Amino acid sequence: MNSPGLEHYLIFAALLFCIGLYGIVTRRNLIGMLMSVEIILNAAALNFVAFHRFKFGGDVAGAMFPLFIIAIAAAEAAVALAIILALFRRKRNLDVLSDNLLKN
Amino acid sequence: METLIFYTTAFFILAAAGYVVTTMNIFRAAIGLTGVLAGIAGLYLLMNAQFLSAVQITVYVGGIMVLIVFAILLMPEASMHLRRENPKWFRFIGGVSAALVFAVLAYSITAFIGAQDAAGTSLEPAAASIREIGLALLSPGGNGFVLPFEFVSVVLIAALIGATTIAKRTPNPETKEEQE
Amino acid sequence: MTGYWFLDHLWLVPLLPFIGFIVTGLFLGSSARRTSAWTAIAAVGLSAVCGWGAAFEYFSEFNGEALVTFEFPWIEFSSSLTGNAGILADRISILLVLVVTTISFLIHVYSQGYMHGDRGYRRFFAFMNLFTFSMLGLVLSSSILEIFVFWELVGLSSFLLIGFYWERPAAVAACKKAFIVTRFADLGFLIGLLVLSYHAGSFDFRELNSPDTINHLAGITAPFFGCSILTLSALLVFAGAAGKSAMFPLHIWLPDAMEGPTPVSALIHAATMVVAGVYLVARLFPMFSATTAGIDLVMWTGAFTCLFAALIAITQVDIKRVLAFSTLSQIGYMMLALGVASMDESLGYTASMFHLTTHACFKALLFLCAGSVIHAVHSNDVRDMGGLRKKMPITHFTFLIACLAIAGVPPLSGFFSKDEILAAALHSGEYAVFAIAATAAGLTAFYMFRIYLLTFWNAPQDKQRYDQAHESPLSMTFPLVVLAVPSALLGIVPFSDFVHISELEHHATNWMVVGVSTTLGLCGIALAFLFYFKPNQWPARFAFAFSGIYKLVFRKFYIDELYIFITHKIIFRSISRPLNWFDRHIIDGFMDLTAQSARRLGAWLRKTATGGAQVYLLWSIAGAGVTMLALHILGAGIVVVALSGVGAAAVTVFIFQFTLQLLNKSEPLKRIEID
Amino acid sequence: MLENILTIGNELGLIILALTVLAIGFLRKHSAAGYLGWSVAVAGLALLSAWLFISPAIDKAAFGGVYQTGPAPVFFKQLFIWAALLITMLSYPGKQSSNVLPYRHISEYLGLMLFSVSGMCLLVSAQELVMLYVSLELITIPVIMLVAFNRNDPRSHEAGMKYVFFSALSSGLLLYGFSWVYGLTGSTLLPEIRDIIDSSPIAVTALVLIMAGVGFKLAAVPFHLWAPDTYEGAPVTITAFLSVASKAAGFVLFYKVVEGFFVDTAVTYITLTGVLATLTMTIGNLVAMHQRNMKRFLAYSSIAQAGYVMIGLSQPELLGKTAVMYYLLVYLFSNLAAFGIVTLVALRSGREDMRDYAGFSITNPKLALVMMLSMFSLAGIPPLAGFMGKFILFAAAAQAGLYWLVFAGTVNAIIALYYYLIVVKWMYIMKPENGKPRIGPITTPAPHAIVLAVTTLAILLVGILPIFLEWAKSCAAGGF
Repeated sequence: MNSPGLEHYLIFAALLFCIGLYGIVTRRNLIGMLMSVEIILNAAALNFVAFHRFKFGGDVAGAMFPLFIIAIAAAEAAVALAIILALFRRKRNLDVLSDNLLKN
Repeated sequence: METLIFYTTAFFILAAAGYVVTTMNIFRAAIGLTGVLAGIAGLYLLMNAQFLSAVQITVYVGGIMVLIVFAILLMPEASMHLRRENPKWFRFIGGVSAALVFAVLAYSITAFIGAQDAAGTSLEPAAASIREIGLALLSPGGNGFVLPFEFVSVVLIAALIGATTIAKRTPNPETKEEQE
Repeated sequence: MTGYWFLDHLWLVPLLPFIGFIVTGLFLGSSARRTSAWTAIAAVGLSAVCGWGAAFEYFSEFNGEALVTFEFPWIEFSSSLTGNAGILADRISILLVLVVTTISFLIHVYSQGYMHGDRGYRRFFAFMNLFTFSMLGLVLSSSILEIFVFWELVGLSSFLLIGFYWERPAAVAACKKAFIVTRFADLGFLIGLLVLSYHAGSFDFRELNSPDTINHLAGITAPFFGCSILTLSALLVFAGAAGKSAMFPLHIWLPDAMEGPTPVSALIHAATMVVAGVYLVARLFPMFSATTAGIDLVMWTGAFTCLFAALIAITQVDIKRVLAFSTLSQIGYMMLALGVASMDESLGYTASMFHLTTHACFKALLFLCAGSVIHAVHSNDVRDMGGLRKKMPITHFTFLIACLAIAGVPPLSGFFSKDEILAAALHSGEYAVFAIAATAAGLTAFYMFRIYLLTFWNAPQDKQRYDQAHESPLSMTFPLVVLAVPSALLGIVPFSDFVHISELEHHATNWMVVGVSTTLGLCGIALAFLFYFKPNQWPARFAFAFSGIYKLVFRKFYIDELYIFITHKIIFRSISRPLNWFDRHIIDGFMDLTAQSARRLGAWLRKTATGGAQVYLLWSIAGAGVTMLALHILGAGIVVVALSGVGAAAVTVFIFQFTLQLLNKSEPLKRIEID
Repeated sequence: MLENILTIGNELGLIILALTVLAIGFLRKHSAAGYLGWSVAVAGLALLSAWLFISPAIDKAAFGGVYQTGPAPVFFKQLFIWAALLITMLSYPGKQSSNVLPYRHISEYLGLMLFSVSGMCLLVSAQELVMLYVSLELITIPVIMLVAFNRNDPRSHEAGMKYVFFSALSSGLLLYGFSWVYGLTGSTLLPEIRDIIDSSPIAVTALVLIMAGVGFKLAAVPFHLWAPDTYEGAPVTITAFLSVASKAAGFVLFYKVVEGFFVDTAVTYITLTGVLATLTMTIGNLVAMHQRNMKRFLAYSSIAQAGYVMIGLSQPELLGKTAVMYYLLVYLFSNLAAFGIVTLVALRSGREDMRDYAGFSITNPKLALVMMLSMFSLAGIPPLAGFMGKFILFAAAAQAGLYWLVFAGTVNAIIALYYYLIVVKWMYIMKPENGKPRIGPITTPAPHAIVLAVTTLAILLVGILPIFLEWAKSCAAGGF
């Protein structure tokens, strides 16, 4: 076993990204979908760090990007949860597919 | 040793992520997600990004996860158990799409790494120190991030105001809807 | 600057009706009926005065030169390609200015009486002024881009005027049909314009018609079809011209357009707008004549429409529809004449413009007379008329003059212009075209006298209508009398001295042509007298003997049915419905190709996915994934073929679905009866 | 440092304005607070617009080059501020309380919108990936909440839910694409990336990922599905904001990260944008035909309109850029005129269905005329502004030799004409049931009247006066 290099991290992040994609389309629970989004964002952040660590050590941007991703993920989560809460008050459930008023 | 840690953590994260997207209990999914986030913090440590790792733990696990768990607890009757799942065919198509994306990504990554090796680019293992990050964050120059840093605060204010406005309980939503 | 007042101020000619439109349309209240009518009439009248002044100056001083008397840069695409807007004065634009302003003025006067008591009186005059403005802008345009703008604007005002009686569903269907069919044709024009101006590096007509540009364009091979850029753009531009001039197979809108008020039919759908296509071909004539395919297409389209429409006209019982088909046929003549001309042998060009002018006079006159009759008997159907000559002497007399003119009886105007066309066809050596044109001339005489006799002679068919019929007021009969003068006498004007594109050799009068056309015309008239002068059994017997052909002709060769068959039976069943289904279900839900039957699939889809956010997300992710995969594995070329194939199929399917909707909404076919 | 701050004065001004409006909101107890906040927003936006006009539009960098202003950015900033100004005026807090617009929280509503506009202005000037990402979220997050803002309408929350998940997914895809761009080039500065990036397989993958992210913003097929639902559920003024300002921001983003990065992979780039444009306009048009809810109808119409604009994207020369910018200007006015009418009607009568417009021309002849003009402009009838916009787009495509794209565009323009005429038909031709129009005479408040007058004038004049095209062209020449 050689020590983990760039390609290991990249493939791992790609896997994580795809699990997130799978989650967002299969979870019917709104909070579950939100969690899948977080997984996708983490995969992207991991990519940045890996590139920074293994390829562009001199450039600080790779280490910086994840910070911003985390900050904005917090804002996004707060907003999403507020909407989910408001929606829950009306429907009394968190099923994404139930009681759709907007269609066709 | 590093290799072993990497594979263990990676396996753990993938398992936890898989659990997050498949379990029928939303609370357990939240715990799984905590595991994923913590595991990624571990990977950051492994890549010498200590500051990021700390931020990941404090903000993500300590902040966002708590928010999510609060939300779950606020809506208990509907969220603990997911009675309904998407039908099999739907999950199947979702899986196929995700697998498709992964296949393309894997192919591209292989090509990318291959090209790197062929070009003989040496991979310089290095990482920015906390000091470098801190300086860059507040530097107004070409390599600085002070502008986005300040604007993130605007995003947070906007999110705060909006979220409170929306999530605020209306005096009596039911009667209001009936009046319409 | 030419130093001549009217030519320098030629921009006044379109501007005055525009001011009239603004004043009547926006500033006058709907109660100001009289004021609005007189404002509109005054605007067009002044414009006519300016037009005549300019014509006098032009033909006496500048015969032949193309003058741009007013110009400003409008759109700058690049430093080398700038679209100017300007006023172009040359032989044909001045000619058309005369025709448009004069006839428009007379029709405005006529409408003042005809539309009396109509609810939308002011609106009518506002739209008529708008149309006159657009049409004058069209003929005076100095660049192809400018002409396109006015081209669409006349389409828009025609749309508004056909749908003037918007309470009537038939009028609404007709105006939409007209608008959309011509827009379809304009698609060709627009693409042609883009191709042409991009390669020629100019929008200006003087540039486009210069021999250098034409040679340059002829030398470039188009990226597809293997023809030259010149041919390609000529064909595309002709598509637009054919749409506006209602050439086969884009003619379907014109007969329906008769739903508009009769003065509108006279002005727009007989005298002016429908000849815009002819005008456009004439405007770009040097370009067209340099490409064999283009000029042949013009010729054969014209010849076919000429005969085809004349045949249909024989069977129609609605007086306005007969005139509409007659218009189609006569415009076919003009196209045909342009088609047989060339830069060396340009008799056809002159003949075409000559026929355009005489036709504008006598066809406007025919429509106005028809309007006068309709006004009197409150019906469009010739079977409700008969014997009206005593009741309406002025209308009768002017209608007779117009009929004689269109039938080509010497020495009326139509005789001269039609003979010139026939002579041009014969000279060019296109004997088949000559034969078609001559046949159509005979048919024209027949169907015109058929409605003339049925309307004014024969026995009164409807006692009640006959009794209440009366001659129209002076405001309506005055334009009739005025128009009758040029209809009768215009042939005497030495037209070819004024309008020609290259020097004409003076041929000796071709007595053979004169003989053939006069004989055929007189035969047609005689036949009409035999059938329709008095009530008799001839038509019925004739129709009985040839019932198959008669029916075929009566139903306009089943063209509409053919469209319906193709669109409804084939396209709708097998393509449109699935498309509709696609819209409703797939976009919103998700398709499973493995489902056993459509019914089960439908029920199942309803259960699983309706308006679900996740279905949308899934669709998007799958789309992105497939695109990535395709780009990597197949390469960009195949993706473009595959995806644009899908897109093209969708567009094609839509066009047919759309045609179907048009046809479903247009008026059903009239009763099959024998008059 | 002071100079840096002055350079970003436009964004700062917007943020200060937003905070002021929000602060006025704390005085909610006073009945005039809503009016005050509204007036401050209108005045502030007008001032900012005027300031943009008088400040010279020259290339100017700040913060070491991560922020860049110049003619093209100023053009777009002006566009965003005009859109915000017109939409703020349409959101005038009328006397009666309405359940269509969230007037009880007008300050929050306006404040969030101003935040979003500041994000758009920042986006135009951003020259760095992190800043691009932050400004993108600054645009999106306030809009998400504005979409879900109407607590009285359950559709509003659902629309917000759909929008939040789509934008989250889109920013996820975009970020992942960005990470690859970073991995390929080692830089986050756009000019550097432009120089370095190549056309390796991973670049193609990144192109698709980024294009997917941008496609969400543009509502391009197949990433358009959120748009109709969100547009229908959102408060009607926010629908206008989404379809005009947010979409224009999407085009800016496209120029920055898709055209800017991948234009060298020429075949792939032109293929993808061309095909996407064709699909977008075709599907938008085909589905729009069947819509009877005005907001949903305008949603599909704006999907189709975005498709037309994408024709201009597939021509990476100056004319293509000019065409896009000019069309966005034209589209701003044409679409806002239509939305002005729909807002007014929804506000005063609560009606959104197209069938309710039967007899509209009898009860409100002037409004019907404005609506008809805007429909004709959107359909591209000369000499209205919409025609000139389309013409230049098609001319751009023809110049690049993309005749199939011109053909697709013109065919679609005819399809579009058909369904825009349907609206005209309902207003002018259809007779209302029972002979009584559902929408009674509407009194137009002064701010609405001004918006309608301005947009109508623009529809009539932008196509005819050469100055607007000149302006778009001179700005396009500057680049981003």
